[in-house]
Amino acid sequence: MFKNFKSSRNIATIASIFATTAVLRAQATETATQNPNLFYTDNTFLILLFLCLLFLIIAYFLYRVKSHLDNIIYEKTTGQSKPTYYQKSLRPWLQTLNPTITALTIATILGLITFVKAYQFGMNEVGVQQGYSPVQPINYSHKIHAGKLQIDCKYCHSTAEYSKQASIPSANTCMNCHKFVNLRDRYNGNVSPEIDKIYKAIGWDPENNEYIKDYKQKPIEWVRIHNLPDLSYFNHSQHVKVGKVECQTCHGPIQEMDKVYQFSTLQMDWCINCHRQKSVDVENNKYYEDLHKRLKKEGKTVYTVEQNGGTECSKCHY
Amino acid sequence: MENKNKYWKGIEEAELHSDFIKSKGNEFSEALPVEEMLSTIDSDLSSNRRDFLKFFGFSVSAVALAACNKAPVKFAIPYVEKPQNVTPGNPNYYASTCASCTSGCGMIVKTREGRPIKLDGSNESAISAGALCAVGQAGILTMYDINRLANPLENGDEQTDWAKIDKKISSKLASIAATFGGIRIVTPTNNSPSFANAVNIFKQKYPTTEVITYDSISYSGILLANEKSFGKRVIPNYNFDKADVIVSFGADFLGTWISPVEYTKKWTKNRNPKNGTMSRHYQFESILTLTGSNADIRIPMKESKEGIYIISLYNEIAKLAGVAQLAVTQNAELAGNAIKNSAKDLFAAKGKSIVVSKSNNPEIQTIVNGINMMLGNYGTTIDIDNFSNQSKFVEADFEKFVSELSSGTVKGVIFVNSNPVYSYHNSSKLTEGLKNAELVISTSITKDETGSLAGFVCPDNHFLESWGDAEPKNGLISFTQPTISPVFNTRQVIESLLTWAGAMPENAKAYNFVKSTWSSLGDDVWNKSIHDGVLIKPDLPATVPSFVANLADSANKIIFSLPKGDETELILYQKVGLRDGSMANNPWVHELPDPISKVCYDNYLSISKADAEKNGFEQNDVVNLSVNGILINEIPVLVQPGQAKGTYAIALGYGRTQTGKVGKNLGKNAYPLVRTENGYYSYNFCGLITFEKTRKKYSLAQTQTHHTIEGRDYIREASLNQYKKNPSVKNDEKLNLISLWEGFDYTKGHKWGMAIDLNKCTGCGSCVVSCHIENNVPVVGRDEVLLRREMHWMRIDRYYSFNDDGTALTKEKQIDKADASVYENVSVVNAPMMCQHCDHAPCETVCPVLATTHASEGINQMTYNRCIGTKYCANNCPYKVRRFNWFKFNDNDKFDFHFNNELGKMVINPDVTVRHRGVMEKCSLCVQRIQAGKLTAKRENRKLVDGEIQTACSAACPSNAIVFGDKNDPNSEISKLFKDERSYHMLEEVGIRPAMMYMTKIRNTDTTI
Amino acid sequence: MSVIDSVIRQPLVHGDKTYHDVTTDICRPLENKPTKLWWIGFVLSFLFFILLVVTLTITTAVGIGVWHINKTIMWGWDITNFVFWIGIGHAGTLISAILLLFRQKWRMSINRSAEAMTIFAVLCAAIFPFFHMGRIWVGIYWVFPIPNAFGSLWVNFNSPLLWDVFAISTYFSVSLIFWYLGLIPDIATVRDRTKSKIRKYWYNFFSMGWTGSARTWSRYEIASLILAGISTPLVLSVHSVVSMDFATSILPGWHTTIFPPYFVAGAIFSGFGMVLTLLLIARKVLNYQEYITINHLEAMAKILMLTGTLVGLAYITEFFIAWYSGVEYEQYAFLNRAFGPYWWAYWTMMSCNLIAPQVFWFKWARTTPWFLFMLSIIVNVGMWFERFVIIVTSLHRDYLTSSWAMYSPSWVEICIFFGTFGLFFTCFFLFCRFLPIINMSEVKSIIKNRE
Amino acid sequence: MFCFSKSIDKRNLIYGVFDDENKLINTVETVREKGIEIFDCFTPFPVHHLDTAMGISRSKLSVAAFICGATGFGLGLLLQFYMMVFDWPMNIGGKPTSFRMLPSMVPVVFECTILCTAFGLAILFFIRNKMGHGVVPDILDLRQTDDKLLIAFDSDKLTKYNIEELNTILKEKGALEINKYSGKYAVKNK
Repeated sequence: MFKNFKSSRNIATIASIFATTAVLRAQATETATQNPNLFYTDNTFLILLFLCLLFLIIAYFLYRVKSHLDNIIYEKTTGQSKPTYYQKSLRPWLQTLNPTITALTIATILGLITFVKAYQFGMNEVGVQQGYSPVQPINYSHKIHAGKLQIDCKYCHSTAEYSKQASIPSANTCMNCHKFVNLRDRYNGNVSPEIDKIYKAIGWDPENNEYIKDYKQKPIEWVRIHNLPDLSYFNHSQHVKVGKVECQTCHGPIQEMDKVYQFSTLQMDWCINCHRQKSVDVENNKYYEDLHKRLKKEGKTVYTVEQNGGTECSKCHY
Repeated sequence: MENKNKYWKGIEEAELHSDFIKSKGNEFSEALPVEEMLSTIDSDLSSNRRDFLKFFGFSVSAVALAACNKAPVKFAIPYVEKPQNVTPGNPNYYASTCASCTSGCGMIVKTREGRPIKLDGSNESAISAGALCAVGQAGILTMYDINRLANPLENGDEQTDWAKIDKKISSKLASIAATFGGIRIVTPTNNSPSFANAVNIFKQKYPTTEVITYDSISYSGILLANEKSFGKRVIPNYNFDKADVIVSFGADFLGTWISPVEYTKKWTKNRNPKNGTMSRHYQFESILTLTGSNADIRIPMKESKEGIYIISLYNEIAKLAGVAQLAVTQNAELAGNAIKNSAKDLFAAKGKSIVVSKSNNPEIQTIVNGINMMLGNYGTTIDIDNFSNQSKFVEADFEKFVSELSSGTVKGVIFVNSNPVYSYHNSSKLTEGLKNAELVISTSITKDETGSLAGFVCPDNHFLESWGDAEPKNGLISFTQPTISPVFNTRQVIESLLTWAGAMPENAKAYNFVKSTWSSLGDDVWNKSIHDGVLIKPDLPATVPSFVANLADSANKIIFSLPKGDETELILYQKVGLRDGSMANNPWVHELPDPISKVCYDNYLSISKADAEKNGFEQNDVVNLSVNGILINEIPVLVQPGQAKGTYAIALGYGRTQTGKVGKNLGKNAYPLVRTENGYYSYNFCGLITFEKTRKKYSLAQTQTHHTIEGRDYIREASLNQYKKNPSVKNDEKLNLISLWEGFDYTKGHKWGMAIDLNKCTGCGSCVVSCHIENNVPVVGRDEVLLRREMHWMRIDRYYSFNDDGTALTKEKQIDKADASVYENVSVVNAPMMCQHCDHAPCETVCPVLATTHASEGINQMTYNRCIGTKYCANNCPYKVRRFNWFKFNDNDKFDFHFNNELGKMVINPDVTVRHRGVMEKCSLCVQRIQAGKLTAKRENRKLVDGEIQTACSAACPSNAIVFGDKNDPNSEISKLFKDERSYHMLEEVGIRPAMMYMTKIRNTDTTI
Repeated sequence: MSVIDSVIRQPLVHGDKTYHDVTTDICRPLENKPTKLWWIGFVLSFLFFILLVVTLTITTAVGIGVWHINKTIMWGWDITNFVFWIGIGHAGTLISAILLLFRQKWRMSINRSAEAMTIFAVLCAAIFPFFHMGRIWVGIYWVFPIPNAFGSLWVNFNSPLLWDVFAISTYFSVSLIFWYLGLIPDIATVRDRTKSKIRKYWYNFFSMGWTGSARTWSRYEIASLILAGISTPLVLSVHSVVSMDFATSILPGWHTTIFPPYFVAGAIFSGFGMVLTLLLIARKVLNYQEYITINHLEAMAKILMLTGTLVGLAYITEFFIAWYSGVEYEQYAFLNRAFGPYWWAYWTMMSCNLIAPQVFWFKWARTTPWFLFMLSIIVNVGMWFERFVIIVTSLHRDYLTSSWAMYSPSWVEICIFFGTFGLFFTCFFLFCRFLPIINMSEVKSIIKNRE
Repeated sequence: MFCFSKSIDKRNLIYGVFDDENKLINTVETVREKGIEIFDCFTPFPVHHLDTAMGISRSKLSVAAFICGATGFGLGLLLQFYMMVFDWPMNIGGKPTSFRMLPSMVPVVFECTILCTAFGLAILFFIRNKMGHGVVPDILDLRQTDDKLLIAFDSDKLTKYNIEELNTILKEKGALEINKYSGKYAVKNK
């Protein structure tokens, strides 16, 4: 379902949300006015649908009038009533069918379709946002920063190793570099408009290279892409620091993404399958000291997350 | 702004936001001036962590569609400048001081992304010593109360701003001072050095100023008696931990008396049968108090007879000590041998005993001092050198203030967080008097009875938003630091006073002022003190004071004022949950059942069975009460076992007419019944009490309606003698538990368990509230409690047994047959009850969809998002600890407590899901804390330390009755407790193998019942 | 080889009916315009059905909290009604299946309506386990083992509630098949008599081309026999499984091994009670005295007496076992039933189920229709109370005395219960109107009174 | 593929109408002794011994039902074993997650068995009889589902002599009428 998310209509909606927020009002309004699809709202769709229906009804009435007139002519000329299409050709064919087999076949087909649909529903449910890639307030490219410039993920997402959230960097983290990097050379001596958004948020005067005093700072409202429902608890540090999982395992080839999209399904079986396969590094963590001794004694080498209780409900749901 | 083609998995997912703090100011109701909040950035603070702007921080915000089932576009808003010590997703802890009552407990405030979400006791403070009472913990919700004043008020309801109001107030104060009109600052017992400092500055500007201390509850009897006896108007430091024999006359020191957390901590230290330190506790009282319910020997006594009991006790001890007895002109009724026995015990434990009394009569307290003096308790169990500052209220000052008001000599009054219009017994006189005043200012944070009469209301900050200090004990300074910047446009009282005194704005800032008060400390000590929350000066050596009072005189006075006949009497008392009523708008304290009566939400006329039979009353009857001409109409009746014959009791603190929607008009106000007697407030009345039974019925919302164990042995108790003979008394019979299957292997990793010591649990309810807060348990309200649908994950079962000539009656039928007088001889057991996390859990087997299963660490897991709500598990739970979400308790205006407004929701623990309607919930053993604790250890590459992980209940318990830990760790405290002879599994015979163990209650009585 | 007239047996159908008489008699209600009485009955029950829809909507929209069940008594009228209806739903299949296996020919005039009753009763019963769920919107498919995106999280096959899901859906569908198979020849008869085109179409549709060929009949008999053979253990299993909801729990008063046979006996008892109620009405209103004779009634009365006594025996056995077990919780649970706050429910149950049916020792009682009708109502009431006693009085006082509580229903619960009667009778009135309520083909085979 | 046009034949049938099952059975026995092939009998109710008299062999439906039941039994077991033991074993109240959990599988296995048997049997029964919703029946005489019992012969397969003989036998045995039916008749019962 969410694959449609990229559709322009949604962008328009997001943009309209932006338009109502005080933050980045100017930019957002620009986006909104530039986007002609904003006109195409949900109501428009309904109106079109209604019109279609209306035309169909009119067409049907016209057809009935025509066939009625045809009938009258036929009766006048032949003295018999004209056999309908049903009488003429459909019924003889229908009569050749074995009702049981037909009924069974139709039932089987319907049953199969229902089953497949139910299966699909079960496997996907709704709300899977895989591929979700909304427009962000700043056209930030991971491809440039993480890919080309090879900045370590944890430089910006600094809390990934010790907190639940990996956290989106605050604007002053950006400023560590962008105090100096403003790409004036590419924009005819002006600051790059995207970088300028950071300056506007934090209150940096690029002309004098200093912070504006008593500037009313405004946070940058990024659109959250990975929306794990609140009923499941996910902790970045558990995976990044303790489990030593690479960022790319879940977030995909982020260093190649110009615009970030949701790489994984974030569905439960996706989590569970990984937990079933990945093993715990019991050897190098003193927390597991006793367990490690015991496993050694038992001669076990692989100890998966599942064996460590990683597929138990209350590991994520509480 | 809906996205029509985006769906969510279910309505509950969209609604189960635990982090739903809105990012936009206009999402709040108009009463929340976010813009102002944003502008008041305390730039002078070293860190910006308390800033409200920052608290939006990383929080995920569901912008437009909180109540819609379409997937909202969620924003992730990072900090603009990330404060150094705030990590989104990790909690921060700050030390501060609790100000929900005057005890001054040190506390630790847990904050997440800049908002406080949990209060716990601080280990550093000698008063709280790691625990906090139910009321203190509930205090956090008072800050997130939507009914708080958002702005200063003028002329009743006009909202105004600080600059305007300051100007008006300053000019008025100046004109009053100029005409030598009196200015009075009325404050509850205030032991803050900075406040005193501020008042001094205020006084310099307005010299006619005086500070009047006013508490709703008076302890002046002790103050005055000590003044009389030792020349010191103080409350001494009671060391219950050093006492081997405790005799208390009505003093509910485990529940409400002066500093309950501190006393509970100390009392339980000496309740340990294992190493022989087991005190003997006598309690003489008329109503069944929490302390009485925990006493070894409890003797019902009419409170009016207290004086003669105490004199008799004095005489008995004097007899033993060979000292002159007091002349007694009237023969005392001595409650069997109780006085004699207690005298014997006290004398035997000379210097290691303690006698306390609830009485507010200085003469009685003087005799009590005399007894303690005679027993040599001063300097050991009672320390008058390191005295307590927790109550300083003396009636005479306030009475003088009221008469000055009436006479018009006082022109300006500043009520600092005190509400005498509600709690002063002669409220109409005060109200009339206030009309004479030119300037009345109230600083209460919600509009209360006093505030509604005040011309100006200058709302104080909540104590979680304030800088401050307190000196609850001489030499123990406890600091308060803000953990969030003010939610509303409020200002600390210190700042207000300083501003009105014309101090420089910079100096008037609370932080600067408090720091300047302690400038002598130097920065290092100051920083450490703020970090620890306390500054401890070394204790003075406890000395034995010289006793100067005339005991015979006091005894004569007591005997003179004794009631002549055997009249009925009325007792006014505080409930453990609500105390004096100042937190009446806090739903958590209302939902907390009274530890004794188990009634939520109301006060009632508590009467004994004998009196009920005499008057033809039944429980839930409604009566009109007339006491000495003062009427209390339509108060329901509760028949209370243990209550002394001929006594009636009503709890104070109810019947608030001006407060938020939760507490408004709940119960009846009993303060008008408080009586002045020889200048002190008396909380009992003996004399003309008439009842008129109405035809109405009013159901009291009780969470427990059956009160005895019916002779079952899941609650085990024994006497100390029995225990000494055989430590495993009552647990001798070891069950041969067989299983049809091989069990699961719980030996690798952890196996969590809990040991609950019935001997230590006092039933105070601290764990109940702590669990309530930690786990986002909804408040359901009186109607739902009446339907028996309270949601508490953790409850305390209270069982009565009755002593009928040495035989214990626990069965309903026996008790019904027995004489009504048996109802007086009650013993009580409190059993905290929560999910027992059975290894062979009956609930798990019956769930059709695997919503509840077992973890390898021994936790019975409840997966809310899988639950379909068949309720079968709850039926199959022998402990009945599972709770069902009957309605959608959050975002539901029918449940207007705190879950349905944005501000109240800030108290929600973001690590715990808010449950949707139709799912089962129960104690999770605070799995979020276990997971966090384990993760920290893993991250730090170390083993888990025993005691590192605490559940909310075990952390909150003031008596250490609840111990949580890893059974697989042979050195953990819990492994040791599990091997204790007293430990047993409740309902072990059912074969469900609980992970919790209870420990037999030991009573230090000669005989057991 | 020819069929011989019996000289010993009384004829099962009175009034010297010819085959054609049977057809016309039984098709009469279908072919004539509905009577005023039918309309009144139908509209009344339909109103109650609407009440059911409304109250169920309220329950789902607001939450289970609109019922007055509480933290101690999490099942109240809902599961009481469920077991009550399931019990009623036992008579139909039991009559047709077991009596068919035992070659009891008197079943033939009553089995059709009894089976219909079964199906409608199971329909009513199924409402409760579904709507008592807090989250019916997910519960309705999470209880089935469907592949899913939760890492394929399945269901708990240890749970008696899941067994219930399987047992009830199986019972419902098998009963439906059995009933429908029996209906086919009769539908064909109606089809061949009707003149109306629409009716012809629909009866033709449902008769599946039945001609009455000897070969078909031969297979039909075998199929019926097999279905009867599998239905018999099914009937016994369904209520056994329902009883396991209670028997496998650890609650004193529920945790009883006697439950499966005891519940089955109770189910037969209540089912026959309900059949008797319905047939006594139908017999009078539709003038079927010659088909549903006093002999039928007497036979059913005897079964009522037998099963009632069996149930009574179970009540007494429970008490004995509770005493004999020496478990105090168990003992208390049973004493509490009889002498606790819900004593009235217990003694209603006792007098309705054990004492009242003993009047059937007298022939007068067995053969007097109005008296039988009264007794059948009493039996229904008694059996409802039996379930109430088992569920509520066991729950309200269990192990820990602290959570003992009382329970009384809210108006929503009461309306749902009476609403299910609306659903039941709506279905039954429609059934009377559109399908022959007596099995014509089978009755025709016995009117000649042949061995 | 659903067309069975070949099996729809035009048939000429002769049938006798009886009103008593004993007479019909007598007739059947007599006719079969004469060696005349009976097309079919039609009765409004099941007539016992008619099938044996007509020489119809016992249907194999019971065997089919057994196979269905066995399938159901197997499926039920497999389902539970796969889900509870192999795919995702869980600790549910300390209950075993191995073959030892068999006792708790019994109810569901049982229900699966019954369900498959009943459905299988019903479906097979309808298929075997070529019955289905909306099948237009070939009714020789409308009374055959009401009160009359019919014995029918395919006149195309009879000689003239046979027809005469038939007439006499039928009359002798008490046939009320002897009629002819000429029309389409799907070959159903062979």
